[in-house]
Amino acid sequence: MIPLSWYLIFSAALFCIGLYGVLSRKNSVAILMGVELMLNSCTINLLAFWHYYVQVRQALQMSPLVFAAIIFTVAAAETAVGLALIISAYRKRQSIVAGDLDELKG
Amino acid sequence: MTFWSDPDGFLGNWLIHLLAGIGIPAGVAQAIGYALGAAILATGALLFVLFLIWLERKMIGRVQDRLGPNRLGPWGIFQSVADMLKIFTKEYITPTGADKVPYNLAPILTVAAVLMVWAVVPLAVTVYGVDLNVGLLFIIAVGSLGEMGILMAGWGSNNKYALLGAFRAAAQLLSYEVPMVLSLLIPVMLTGSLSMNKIVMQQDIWYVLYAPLAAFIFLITSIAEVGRAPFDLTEAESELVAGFNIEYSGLKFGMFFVADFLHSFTISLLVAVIFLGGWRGPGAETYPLLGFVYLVIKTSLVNSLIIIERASLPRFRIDQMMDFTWKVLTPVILILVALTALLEKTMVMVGLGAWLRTGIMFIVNIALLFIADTVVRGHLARRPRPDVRGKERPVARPENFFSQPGSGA
Amino acid sequence: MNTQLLLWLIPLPPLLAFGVIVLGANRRNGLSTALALGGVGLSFLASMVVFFRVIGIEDLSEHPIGSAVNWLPTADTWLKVGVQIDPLSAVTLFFVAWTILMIFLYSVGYHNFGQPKGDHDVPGLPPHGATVKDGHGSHKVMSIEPMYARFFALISLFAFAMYLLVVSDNLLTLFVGWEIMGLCSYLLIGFWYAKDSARKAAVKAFLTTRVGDMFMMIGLAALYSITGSLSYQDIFGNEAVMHALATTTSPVFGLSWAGFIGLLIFLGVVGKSAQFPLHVWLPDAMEGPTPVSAMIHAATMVSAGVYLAIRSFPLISAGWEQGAPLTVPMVVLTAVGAFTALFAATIALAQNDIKRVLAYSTISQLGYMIAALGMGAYVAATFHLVTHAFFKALLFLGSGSVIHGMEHGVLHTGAHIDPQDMYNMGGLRKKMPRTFWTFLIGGFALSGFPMVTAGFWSKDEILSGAFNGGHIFVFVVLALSAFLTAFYTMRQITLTFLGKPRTKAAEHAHETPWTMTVPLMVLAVFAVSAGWAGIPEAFPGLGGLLPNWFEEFVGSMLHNVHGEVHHSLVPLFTSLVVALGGLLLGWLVYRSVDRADAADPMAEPLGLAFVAFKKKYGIDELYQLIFIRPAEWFAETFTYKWVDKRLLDGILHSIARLGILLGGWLRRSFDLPVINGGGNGIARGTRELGSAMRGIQSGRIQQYMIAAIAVLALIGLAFYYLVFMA
Amino acid sequence: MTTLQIIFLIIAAITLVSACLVVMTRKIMHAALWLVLSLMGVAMVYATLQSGFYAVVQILVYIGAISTLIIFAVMMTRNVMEDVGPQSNRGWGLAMVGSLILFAGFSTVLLTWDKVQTNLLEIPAINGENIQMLGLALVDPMGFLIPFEVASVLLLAALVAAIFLTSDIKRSRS
Amino acid sequence: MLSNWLYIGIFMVVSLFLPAAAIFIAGLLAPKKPNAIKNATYECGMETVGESWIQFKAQYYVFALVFLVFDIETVFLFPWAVAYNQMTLFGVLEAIIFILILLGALIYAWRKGALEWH
Repeated sequence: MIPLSWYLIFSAALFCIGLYGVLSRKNSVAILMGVELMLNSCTINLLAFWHYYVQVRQALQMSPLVFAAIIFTVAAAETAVGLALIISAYRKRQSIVAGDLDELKG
Repeated sequence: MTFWSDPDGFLGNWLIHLLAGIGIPAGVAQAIGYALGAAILATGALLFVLFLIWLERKMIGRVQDRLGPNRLGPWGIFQSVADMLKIFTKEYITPTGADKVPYNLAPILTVAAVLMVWAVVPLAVTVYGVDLNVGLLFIIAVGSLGEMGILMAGWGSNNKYALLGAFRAAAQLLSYEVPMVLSLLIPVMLTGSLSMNKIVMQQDIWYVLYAPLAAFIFLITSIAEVGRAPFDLTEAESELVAGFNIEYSGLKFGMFFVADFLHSFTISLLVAVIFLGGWRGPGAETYPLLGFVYLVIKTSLVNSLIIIERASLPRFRIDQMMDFTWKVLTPVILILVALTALLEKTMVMVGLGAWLRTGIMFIVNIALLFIADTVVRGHLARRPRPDVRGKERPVARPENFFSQPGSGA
Repeated sequence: MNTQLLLWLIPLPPLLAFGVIVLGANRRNGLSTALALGGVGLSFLASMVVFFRVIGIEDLSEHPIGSAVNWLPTADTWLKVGVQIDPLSAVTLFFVAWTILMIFLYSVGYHNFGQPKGDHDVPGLPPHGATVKDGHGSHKVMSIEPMYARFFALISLFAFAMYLLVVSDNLLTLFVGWEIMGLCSYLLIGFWYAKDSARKAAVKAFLTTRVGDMFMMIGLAALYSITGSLSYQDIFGNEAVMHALATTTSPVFGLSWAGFIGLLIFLGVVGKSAQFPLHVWLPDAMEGPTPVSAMIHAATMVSAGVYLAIRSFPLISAGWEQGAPLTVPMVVLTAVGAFTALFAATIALAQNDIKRVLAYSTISQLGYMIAALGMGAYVAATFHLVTHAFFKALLFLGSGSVIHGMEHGVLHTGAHIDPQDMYNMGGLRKKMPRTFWTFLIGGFALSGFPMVTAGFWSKDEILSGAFNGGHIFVFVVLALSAFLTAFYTMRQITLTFLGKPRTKAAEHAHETPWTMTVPLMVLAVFAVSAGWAGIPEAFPGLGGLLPNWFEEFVGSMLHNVHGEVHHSLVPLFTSLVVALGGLLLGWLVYRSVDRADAADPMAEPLGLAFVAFKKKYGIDELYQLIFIRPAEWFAETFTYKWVDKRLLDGILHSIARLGILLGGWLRRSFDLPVINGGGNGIARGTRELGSAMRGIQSGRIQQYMIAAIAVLALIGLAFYYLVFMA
Repeated sequence: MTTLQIIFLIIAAITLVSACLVVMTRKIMHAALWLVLSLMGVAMVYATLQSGFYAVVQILVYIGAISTLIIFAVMMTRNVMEDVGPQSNRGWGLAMVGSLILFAGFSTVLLTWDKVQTNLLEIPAINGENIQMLGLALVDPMGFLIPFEVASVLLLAALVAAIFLTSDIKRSRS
Repeated sequence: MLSNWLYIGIFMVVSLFLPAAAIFIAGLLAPKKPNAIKNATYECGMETVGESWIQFKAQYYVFALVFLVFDIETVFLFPWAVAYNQMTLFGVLEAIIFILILLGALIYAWRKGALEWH
C-alpha cells in the first residue's frame, strides 16, 4: 500500500507550487488560484494523518474530518471575499495587477 | 445463484472464472470485469438515447396534433438511427481562433458527466454499478462537471453568443442546483444514508408520499438542470442564436444533444429511484429483472411527464427564471427541510406509526405548497411586471462595461 | 425548562436583536425598537425566573447550578465556555436585569421615538428639533434621533455582553463579555461622532480602560498557566488550589501568586470601574447619550468592574482570616478605594454639569465598594453594589429627564444656553413633578437618608465594617466622603428643582413622556426597598423585623472567611449625622442662589481648594503633561527633528561638506575631473543609500511574503537541526 | 510496487503537472481550467485515502463552485489582463528559489523521518469515514457544536462582505 | 471500499472514452473541406465586431457567490441529515438554527438586491 510519506511529499510539492504561484503571479486572480492549491495541500495532510491515526489506534477520530470541513468553509469565504475585493479594486483603478496595488508604499 | 436470482453476480463470476481459466490473475480479471460492466452500461445508455429521441419526437408530434416521424420502419422507429448515420458523416467546422483543447473537450465532458451518474444508480436489487456510500453526493458532484463542459464550450468556440449562452447556462445551473441539493436532504434524513441502494431499500413507503413538495421541487430543478423547456434559456434561438453550442457541428454538436436527451432520461430515473421507490414492487426482490421492469415503467412515466410538460409550457424570461429559483424555490425548500426535521423528530418521539407520519407530512407539504402559491400570487398581483423591453441591451460590447451603463446581456 | 438551559438562553436574545437590527432592520425605527425591547424583555423574564428559582436553594454557593461545553482544544485541556449561577451572580443578575430593562424603555422616549424627522438633523449629531405646523402656526418640537436604530443595535450588544459576563462560569468568558462591553462603550460614547468632544471622549475611554485590561489579561494568563483552568469552581471553589496559590510566592515583591494575580486583575477593575489613577475617562463619557451614561455607570460597566473585584476576592484575600491584619493586596484595595471615594466626592462639590456631578459621585461610591472589599466587608460591598446600581441608575435617568425637559424649553425659547448646567435650572419641581420626586428619592438614597432609603443600609454596613474591623482612619475618610456626598447631592437637588426658575428655558421646561418617567418610578421603588433585604440583625429597633436575607445568601459565598461581626452604635450615629447634616447644610447653602450667573456660594469660604475641585485637581492636565505630551514630543521632536533631521541628515551633510572641502583642496592640487568625480560620487552614494533604504517599503504584498517565507524557512531549518538532530 | 501505488503515482503526476501549469501558463483562462484538473486529481487522492465523502465534496465545492467563481472573475476582469507578455512579476526568480528550498527542506525531513514511512493499509469501514458519526459529532455540545454554528456565521459574514463589495458595481451601473 | 472507487475510476475513463471514440470515428468518416468563410465566427451572417471574449455583468458573479455559500452548507447539512435518526431533538434544533442563519443570508442578499436580474 501507499506510504504516508508519499502523501506528505505530494502535499508539500502542491504547497510549494501554490506558494510559487502566490509569490510570482502578476494577476491577483492567479494569486488566489495559488492560495487554493495551498489550502488543498493542507487538507491532504489532514486526511492522510487522519487515516494514519485511525489505522494505528483502531478507533474513530472525527476532529480531522471536522477540521477539513472548516478548511473548505474558510476557503470558500476567502475566495468569495478575495474575488469581491479584486473586482472592486478593478473597478476603482482598472487594474488587478497585484504589484500595482501598492498604496502602502513608503 | 442462478441467472434469474442474481444476473449481475452470475455473469461476473462466469466472466472471472473464464478469464482465470486462461490464466489471468484475479485482480486483473476483476478490473477487466469492471471495465466491461462499465462499458456495457455506458454503451447501453448511449444507444438507448436513439429510442428516447424517437419517443420524444413522437409524443411531441401527438401533442401538437402531428404524426411525428412515421416513414422509416414501423412508426418511424428507425428515424433517429438514420439521423445518427447522417450526423456521423457531417463535417466538423472548427471556427477560426477557437481555443482547440477546451473546444474539443467540451462535448466529451458533457456526455461523460451524464454517463457517470449511471455508475451508482441501482437498476435492480442486485444489478447496479457500485454501491457507493456517498452515491447521492456523487450524483450532484458529477453534475458540476457538466457545467464545466458548458463553460469550456462557450469559451472555446470563439464567439460572443456562445460565450453569453454558456455563462447564462452556468448561472442557471448554479442557481437551480441550490434547491435541488436541499430537496435531496429529506430522503437522506429519512434513510440515514447517502447510498442509493439504501435509499431504495428504505422506501417501504415511497418518499413521494412522504414529501411530495420535495419531490416536485426536485423534478422542477432537475428539468432546469437539463435546460429543457420551460427553462431552455440556454438555447433560446430567439435571443442567443443557439446557446453555447452554436459553433459546433457534426457529431460534436450531436454529442450535446445526446447528453441532453440522456440527461433528461437520467433525471427521470433519479426521480424514480429517490422518490418513487426505484425497482421496488411485488416480487422484485426474488426476480431482479422484474424489478428492472418496474424501474423502467416508473422512469418512462416520469420521462413522458417531462416531455408533455416541455410540449405544453412557454419559456421563462431569464429574470423570471432567476427570481423563481432564488425567491420561491429556495426559501420554500429551506422552510420545508426545517419543518420536516422538527415534525418527524417530534412525531417519532410521540411514537406515531409510519403511515400516520406519512399522512401528516403529506398534508403539511400540500399546505406549504398552497401557502407559497398564494403568497407568490399575491406578490405578483401587487407588483407591476417590470418592463424589460425599454432597456437598450446590446448583446456584446468589446469595451469595459462598467463605463457603459446598460451594456452587457 | 430546566435552569441550566435557561442560563444558556439568558444572554442570547439581545445578541439576536443586535444581529437582526444590523443586518435587516436598520432604517426601520419601530421594528428595531420592538426587536431590542423584545430581546431584552426575554432576557429579563429568564433572569427573573432563574433568580426566584435559585434564592430558595440551600448551599447554592457550594454547588452552583451551571454547565459548560468545550470551546477550544488546547494542548491537553479544553478551554470551556459555560454558565453558572451562584448567590453573587444571582443578585447581580437581579439588578442588572431590572436596570437594563428600565434603561431600554427609557431610551425609547429619550430618543424621541414617534417624533417627526428633524429639519436639518445629520447622523452623528444630536437631533436639533423639527418644526411642525398645526392649528396655531408652526412651532419647534423635539425630533427623532437620526441613528435611532443603530443606537438600539449597539445597546442591545451591550446588554448581551453584560448578561454574558454575569452568567459566565469562568474568567475567560467573563473577559470576552468585558471586552465586548469596552467596544460598545467606545461606540456609544462616541455615538454622536460628529462632535469632536465625543470622539475624543470615546478614544480616551477606550485607551484608558485598555491600560487596565492589559494587566488583567496578564493576570488571567498567569492564572491559567498555573492552575490550568479559568473556571470559578475549579479555582475559587477548590481549597487545594487556593491554598497552593496562597502559599507559593511569585517573583514580584515577594507576593503570593494569589495576591499577585489578584492585584493584576484588580488593575483591570481599576480601569473598568474608574478608580483613582484611571478614573479620568468616566466624566468625559458623559458625552454619550444619557441612557448610555446610565448603562455605563450604573447598570453595566462599572458594576462589572466591581463584580469582578468581588469575584476575585478569594484571590485578593488569600491567606487572610477574619480579624487578622490585612494582606498587602487588601491594603492596596482599601487605600485606593478610600482615597478615590474622598477625592471624587470633593471634585463633585464644584461641578455645575448635572451629569458630571453624578459621574464623580459614581466614582466615589465605587471607591466605597472597593474600600469595603479591601477591608474584607465582602457582603457590604456586594450590598452597596446592588443598591447603588438602582439609585444611581435612577439618578442618571432622572438627570437625563431633566435635561430632556430643559432641551424642550431651550427649543421653545430658542435661547442658546447649556441645558445641562444646573445654574440654568431651578424651580423644576413644579414643571416636572414626577421627575422631581423620583430624583429626590434617588438623591436621598445616594446620600444615605436614614432608615427609609437603601443607600443608608448599605453605607451603614460599610462604615460599621470599617469601624468594627478597627480601621479607624479609613472609617473617618469614608465618613467624611459620606458627608460630602450628602452635601453635593442636596446642592444638586436644590439648584435643579427648588427655588425659582433662573432662565426662560427652565420656565418652559415640562414633564417628559411616560416611557421616561415610568422607569424612574420603578427604579425609585427599588431605591427604597432594596435596602430592606439587608438590615443587620444587631441593628437597634428595626434589627429583627426583617431577616437579614442578603447577609446569609451572599455571605455563604465566602468559604474561608467566617467571623462574628459585633455591632456598635458609633458607625450608626456617624452615618445618621453625616447624612442629615450634609443634606441640611447643602440646602441651607444653596437655596439662596437666584441668578444663573451667580458665583458658587462655596467659592470664597473654600478659596483655593474650591478652584482645585473645580479643576478636578488638574489630573487631566497632569496626564496630558506626563504621558501624552512626552509621547508627542518623542515622536515629533526627538525622532523627527533630532534623530532624523539633525543626526542622520547631519551625517550626510557632513559627508557632503567633507566632500566639498576635499573637492576644494583637490581643485587646488589636482585637476577638475577627479574633483567632480569624487564629489558626485559621494553625493550619488548618499542618494542611492537613501533610495535603497526606501526601496524596502515597496508596499507590494508579494515581496513582503517572500521575506516572510525566507525567515520562516530559516527558522524551520534551525528548528530542525536543533530538535531532530539533537 | 502495487497497483494502488501505480495509480497513486499517476494521479499525483497529473495533479502536480497541472498545478505547475496553473502557476506558469500565460492564458489566465487556461490556468483556471488547469486548476480544475488539479483539483480533480486532489479529489482522487482523497478517494485513495478512503475519504470518499471529501472526495465528492471536493468536486462539489471546489470544481462546482469555487472554480466557477474564479472563471467568472477572470471573465469580468480579463480586458485589463492581456494574455501576452510575462505573467509573473520581477521577483519570480526569488520566489522560485524560495519555494524550491522549502520543498527541499520538506522532502528531506519527510524522507529521513522514519515515523512517516509506514504504509497506509485499508481501514475497516466501521472506523473509517463514518458520515453518521461525523454528523453526530457536529451537533454534539461536547463535540464540535460551536464550530458547526460558527461556520454558518462565518459564511453569512463572507456573503455580507462580498455582496457589499460588489454592490457598488450595480449602483454605478444603474 | 477502495474497489468501489476503482470501479468509479474505470467508469469515468470509459465514459470519457466512448464519446471521444465516437467523435474520432465520425471525424474519420466526415469530409474535410475547410475554408475561411465556413470557419468564420457565426454571427447571423454578419462580420464579427471586436474580439469575442467580452466583458459581462457582475450579476453572474453575485449569483455564483450566493451559490457558493449555499454549496458549502451542504458539506455540513448532509452529514447532519445522515445522522438525523440517531439525533436528539436538541441536535435537530441546532441544525434548524443553522438553516435559519442560512435563510438570513438569503434574505440579506435579497434585500440588497443581489438577486435581481438587471
